[in-house]
Amino acid sequence: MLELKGLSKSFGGVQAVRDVSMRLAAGQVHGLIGPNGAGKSTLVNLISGLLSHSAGTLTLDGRSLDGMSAARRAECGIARTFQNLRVFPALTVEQNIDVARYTAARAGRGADALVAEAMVQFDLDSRRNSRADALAYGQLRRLEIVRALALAPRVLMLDEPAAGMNEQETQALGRALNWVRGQTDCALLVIDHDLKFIMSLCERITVLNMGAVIAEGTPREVSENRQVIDAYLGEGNDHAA
Amino acid sequence: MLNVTDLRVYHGPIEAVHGITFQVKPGQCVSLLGPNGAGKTSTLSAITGIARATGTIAFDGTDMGGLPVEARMRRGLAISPEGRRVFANLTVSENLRLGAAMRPEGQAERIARWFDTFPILGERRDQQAGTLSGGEQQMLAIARALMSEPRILLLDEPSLGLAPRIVAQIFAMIETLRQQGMTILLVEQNATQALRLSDYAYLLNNGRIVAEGTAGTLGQSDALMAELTGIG
Amino acid sequence: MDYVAQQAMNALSFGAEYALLALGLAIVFSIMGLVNFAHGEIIAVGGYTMVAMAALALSNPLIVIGAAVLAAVAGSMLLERVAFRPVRYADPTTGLLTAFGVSIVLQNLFLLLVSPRPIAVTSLYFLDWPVDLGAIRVSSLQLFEALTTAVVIVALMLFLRRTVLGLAMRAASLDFEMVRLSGIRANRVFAMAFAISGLLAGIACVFIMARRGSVDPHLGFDPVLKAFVACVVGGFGSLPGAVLGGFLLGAVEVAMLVMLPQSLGGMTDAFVFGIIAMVLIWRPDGILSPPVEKGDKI
Amino acid sequence: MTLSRAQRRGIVGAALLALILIAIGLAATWFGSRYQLRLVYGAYVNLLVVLALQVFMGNARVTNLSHSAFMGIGAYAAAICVTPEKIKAISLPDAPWGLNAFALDPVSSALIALVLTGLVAWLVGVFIVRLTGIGATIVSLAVLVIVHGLFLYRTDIFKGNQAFFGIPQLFNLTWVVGLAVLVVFITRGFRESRWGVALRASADDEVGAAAMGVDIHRLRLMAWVLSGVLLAVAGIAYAYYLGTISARPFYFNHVFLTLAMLILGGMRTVTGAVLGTFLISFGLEWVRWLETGPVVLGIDLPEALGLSGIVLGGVIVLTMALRPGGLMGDREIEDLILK
Amino acid sequence: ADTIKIGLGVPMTGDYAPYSEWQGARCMADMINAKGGVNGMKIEVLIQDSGADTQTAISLAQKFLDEGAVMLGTIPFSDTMIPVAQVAQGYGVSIFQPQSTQVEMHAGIVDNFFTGVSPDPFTATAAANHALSLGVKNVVLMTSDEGGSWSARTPLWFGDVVEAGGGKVLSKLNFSFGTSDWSPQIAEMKALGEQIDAVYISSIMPDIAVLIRQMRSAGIEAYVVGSDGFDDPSLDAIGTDDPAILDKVFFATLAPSHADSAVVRFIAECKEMGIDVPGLFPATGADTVKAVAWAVEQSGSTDPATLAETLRNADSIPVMSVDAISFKETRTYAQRTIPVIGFEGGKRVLISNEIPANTPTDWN
Ligand SMILES: Nc1ncnc2c1ncn2[C@@H]1O[C@H](COP(=O)(O)OP(=O)(O)OP(=O)(O)O)[C@@H](O)[C@H]1O
Ligand SMILES: Nc1ncnc2c1ncn2[C@@H]1O[C@H](COP(=O)(O)OP(=O)(O)OP(=O)(O)O)[C@@H](O)[C@H]1O
Ligand SMILES: CC(C)C[C@H](N)C(=O)O
Ligand SMILES: [Mg+2]
Ligand SMILES: [Mg+2]
Repeated sequence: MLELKGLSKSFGGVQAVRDVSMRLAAGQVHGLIGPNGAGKSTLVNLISGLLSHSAGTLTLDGRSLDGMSAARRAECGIARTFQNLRVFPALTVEQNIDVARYTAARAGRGADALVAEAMVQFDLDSRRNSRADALAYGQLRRLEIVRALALAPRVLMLDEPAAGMNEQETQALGRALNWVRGQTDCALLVIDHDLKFIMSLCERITVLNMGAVIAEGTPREVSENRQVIDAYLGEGNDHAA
Repeated sequence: MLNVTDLRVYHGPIEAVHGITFQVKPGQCVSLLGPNGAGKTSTLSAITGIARATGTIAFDGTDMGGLPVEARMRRGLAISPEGRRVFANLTVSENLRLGAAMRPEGQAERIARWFDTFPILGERRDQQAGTLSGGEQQMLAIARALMSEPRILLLDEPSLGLAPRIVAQIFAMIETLRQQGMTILLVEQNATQALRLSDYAYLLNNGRIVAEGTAGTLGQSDALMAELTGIG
Repeated sequence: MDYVAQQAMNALSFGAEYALLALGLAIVFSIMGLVNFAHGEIIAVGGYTMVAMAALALSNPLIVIGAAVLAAVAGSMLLERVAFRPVRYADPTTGLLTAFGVSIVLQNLFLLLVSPRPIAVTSLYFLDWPVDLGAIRVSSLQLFEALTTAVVIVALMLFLRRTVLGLAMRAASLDFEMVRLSGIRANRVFAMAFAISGLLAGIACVFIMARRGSVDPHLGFDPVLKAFVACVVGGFGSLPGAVLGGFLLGAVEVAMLVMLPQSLGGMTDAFVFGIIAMVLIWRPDGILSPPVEKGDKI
Repeated sequence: MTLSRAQRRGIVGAALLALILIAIGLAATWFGSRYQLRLVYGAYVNLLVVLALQVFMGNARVTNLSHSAFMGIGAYAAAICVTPEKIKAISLPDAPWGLNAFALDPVSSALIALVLTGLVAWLVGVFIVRLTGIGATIVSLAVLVIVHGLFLYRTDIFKGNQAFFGIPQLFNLTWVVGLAVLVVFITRGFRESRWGVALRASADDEVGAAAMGVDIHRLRLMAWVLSGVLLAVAGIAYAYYLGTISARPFYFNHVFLTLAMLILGGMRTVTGAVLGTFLISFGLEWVRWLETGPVVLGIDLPEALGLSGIVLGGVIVLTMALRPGGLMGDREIEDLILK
Repeated sequence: ADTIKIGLGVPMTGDYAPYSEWQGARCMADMINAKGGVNGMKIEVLIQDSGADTQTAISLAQKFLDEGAVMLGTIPFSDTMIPVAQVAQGYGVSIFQPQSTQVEMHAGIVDNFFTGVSPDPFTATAAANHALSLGVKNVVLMTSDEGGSWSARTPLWFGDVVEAGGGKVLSKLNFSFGTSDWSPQIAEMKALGEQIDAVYISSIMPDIAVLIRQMRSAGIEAYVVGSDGFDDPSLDAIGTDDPAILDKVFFATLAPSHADSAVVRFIAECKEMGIDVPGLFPATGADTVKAVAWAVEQSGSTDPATLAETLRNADSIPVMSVDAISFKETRTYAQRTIPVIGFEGGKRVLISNEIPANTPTDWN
């Protein structure tokens, strides 16, 4: 349903994303990995409209997103979280989520029931009236996910959701994301450096290096790919799930 | 030389490091290892005084708590920070001159020496540092830190985002420094390499020290180590 | 032709003054994000110092000028210590509002301690005599001002390139924390920035007083407002931007003064500000900084 | 959607503020001298301005310096419409477009003023909302200068710094208190509305808000225009009370005074706007009395011109140093009372 | 009442502070009180700073009225004087403005208003007449809307009279208050290509001083002519070192203010009493106080309406700045001789002092 064709982006001399094509399917969890600076976040920025691509096309359910503002894309159902937290510190948890809910309502999608349930699943219910800046880091990461869910998204992109989480937290996050998958049929795109987490969560994985796709496939295929081992995984590591 | 006791580090209301104790002896190279977000950078920030922290940070036996950043650095610390943070709008040689601010005498010779060590930096001496490649920037950051002839060098992920060839070069350089007797506190994700260089290492996870030991013992025995750093 | 040359010279000297003031604002802004609205009061401090010199019967021009410039430097450094230290790392709005408060306090202090009336200062009149440059006649003051501004720009450039403190100040505009991590004392950098800013205000003060011949509590408001605008138009915090913005504003202002038909004469300021606003809408971060895409990066 | 918790609390808060406003009004009416009544009226007009300022500055967090200009536009528009032809024949003999050949009733005049100011605000806003931070502030400054220039220059319409006189004096304290109560509900309502919340979100984090579907420009524009219209209300309240206006009261002095009020109270909240306005209005009055060098407790104080300015500026500096968010910070009145 | 209260809510701070009248009022009150007051009553001048703000000025007026003031003073701008007069009207109180020359106030908008001086067309004409007598032909007029009709229209009346006398207005140039560099305007003057004999401007100090010096320095030797805004000690100060700079400067003002004039003597007396009265404008407050005192004495009443009545119908009211004024014919302003002041060797000289007969009449 979300389709990228030949997407490219450069900053001055740096070609951050080059000629990336990929397709995200409804109900599927898609992983995106690659070394630091590979262009993963940039790709998410291009899809969510925070950056405009210099070449290529982007379609959602066959409808072109090119030239559409970030806000419009969010209305169309493209949701994301950020690698560096971008919650609204002076608003309460509930208001943080409301911002997204208003957008969904405007677009004629409602996710109130899902959000209410997600608050519980992501263990935020007890904090709904706290200001966001009073929350702990892990809670803020979860808040970002719930806030994105409140857009009732068609595509949900998570930029390093497990960063800074310990083993148990990461596992809990994985469970919660699996729950999300059961509740909606949105397409999930997950970036993370925690390979165990990615490998167990995703059905397909795309590997970026220096802005370009160097491999695409199931976790097993990817982890056995020679190029991927060279560029990212490194020799002698067995990361297959 | 550096004794850190019961250190807790805060970012705003968030406690990122929950009471760790470790030490670096003169002439040693000590590593702090751990996964993303373990609190390694936070620990260094607490030592330099950038981050708010409680506990004691004793350098040469006196607590540096309460001292402003620059006073700490002037006692003989130098850092090559995470993300390199070269002065992007200054040229390479200006970066080095600023690095020598605490020890201006004889800086010209030292700059020349660094240009010998990293000829590529010499070639780019009048180029703005912001236009250097990541690897070049990393070399510059380390050279800049060493321009002040510190008594202890803090290195935060010197291999981050670098091509393997450059990584090898950087590690070789750290090796040389160690042999010359420089005291080093090294933060790394690349545990295998780091352990090879270190006299002693601490493994951090989630703001706590979960294992410690000499490079040999840690590297081989610990299951936790395997889990957190991928060393098998 | 002579007329055009004459007006071009006028524009240059307007611009030189704005550039001088804008540099003073930019140097402080570039290291701490502070829009120093109180810069104008530093000029007034210089002016009142001249009054004091006259009262002490010290009329040697070197002493008068020296004392005024020194007082401006000292005043500026004092403000840094007393008023701006608490907001050193605060966001620009907090800084702007603080400076705005400081400015009100100072204006009223002059009023309370000296007088609400303008006080004549004639000791600098000697700086002003007519000079014939070919067919055009300019004031020596205009030449001095243009020259001084040029010298100041060069000196400032040398300072910023050659000295460690200068390097630190340039570096500080992008990453102040790293400057401190290099062992450079933050207090020194700030003190230096304010000292330079005060020096620039002091120099500007000499010219303003030589031309105006009197000081009153609101002496600095108008010029600094314009300099502030010049800074923003050039690209706030950028020193070349400040200079460029200053000269641009000078040119626009003189152009509007002389080109608007007399029937629209009363609208000069409105046109000047209108043009400046349009420049900003075209280049929101200033002429020297084309818009950049940041994505999710800060 | 039903009311959110914050919205329900907002109603309580606005009601509390309204009670306070009414109480002050009543106290002034019962106990105040005529002089004090005037002061209180002036304070309420400034309150209208500060509330209007809060709508944009507080929610979008962009420092605006043009508010007094919009107040002036509202005041002049209403004045031109409502002033009887007989008077305009004397005061505006050369007015173009037949501006001196008609007169409307006060209500229609006020409505025209509101719409007109809203239109001008919209025109300006289209440009302003694209800028952030200091750039937006500078453009707002330009707006102030341009509008003032027009007021001064078109003496045939506005009389410049001469008096535009003969505006019917229609308002009294009751009116302005009523307006203030209404505007408190409007501003508080906007703050807690979906737009207000989204706008505040975008002020906290522009990128994050855009990714959540917040059309920042549109919301800023909305707040800007609402602010403009409310400023027109303040302008009308000013003109309908004094009966005489000129360009001078709508320039820097007023801009800075009202800005100080908002800063002191805290621009992020409506309560802050109210608190700051009254503290400065009444505080300054007290200082002005000190300025005259009165005899206090048997001590004959010296005359101290400029004291009020020193206090005003000092308050701003101290507020910024000690409480950069103003006295109220992010707390509304109900947060002090409710749990 | 045992005191006669006069309320002055005037700008003691801000741009117009040099032009407010409070010091003179205070000094005159002290003088009268020292001699036992009026009919056994002391005069009390209530003074508070309005900062040139209209709202504040109106509130202060109200405050003084509540305190029983029988006469008010305020900044000489119609946007403030009109509402203040309207407030005072309810109390039967009038405004006495000792320096307001703008014409609007005499259009009949309010009638509880006196201005102790003649309107601008008269000062403009007096100055023009002197200019013509000096052989001035070509003039440049500088106008601004910022000071109301005083700065916008006075130059035009000057021009009218000059043209009627055979001169020519070469150009009108616009300026703003607060100008500290006139070089663009001066370049325009030079570009006119014709010899300029005089430049007329109605503005305030210090701007005028800058204009004079810059014109001289640019080699324009034309007369610089102006109105009462010139009448501040800081103008004389620019001639401290080089008196010649004031040689071709003259202005028509409110009252004779040269050495040995009543105003200067008054200022000296005040100084002896320890009150600093810095110039003509601050001194004019004495006129207000003296006129009120006289009216109380004449009518034996302190009822404000009676006082106004007394002043309005008197043939001759003694004031400080001149021997006497009267409102009988003119109702709201005092028809009086217009002094034209020039400089010789840096010292003020009274050039002429009469009521010009050829004043334009289309100003009301
Ligand atoms: N706004 C920008 N302006 C200039 N360069 C940028 C910008 N955003 C990203 N880049 C550059 O593009 C490249 C890709 O960055 P990106 O953030 O997409 O990497 P990433 O794959 O997300 O890495 P990480 O795993 O470290 O988050 C980097 O070289 C980065 O410096
Ligand atoms: N400025 C900050 N504000 C809020 N939280 C922060 C900040 N900096 C770090 N943190 C949080 O503190 C914790 C420790 O971070 P730290 O940067 O010390 O980790 P690290 O071990 O250096 O990780 P990495 O290997 O990614 O560099 C993390 O949860 C991180 O998200
Ligand atoms: C100088 C001005 C304050 C006075 C002037 N005579 C006027 O009425 O406007
Ligand atoms: Mg990334
Ligand atoms: Mg780190």
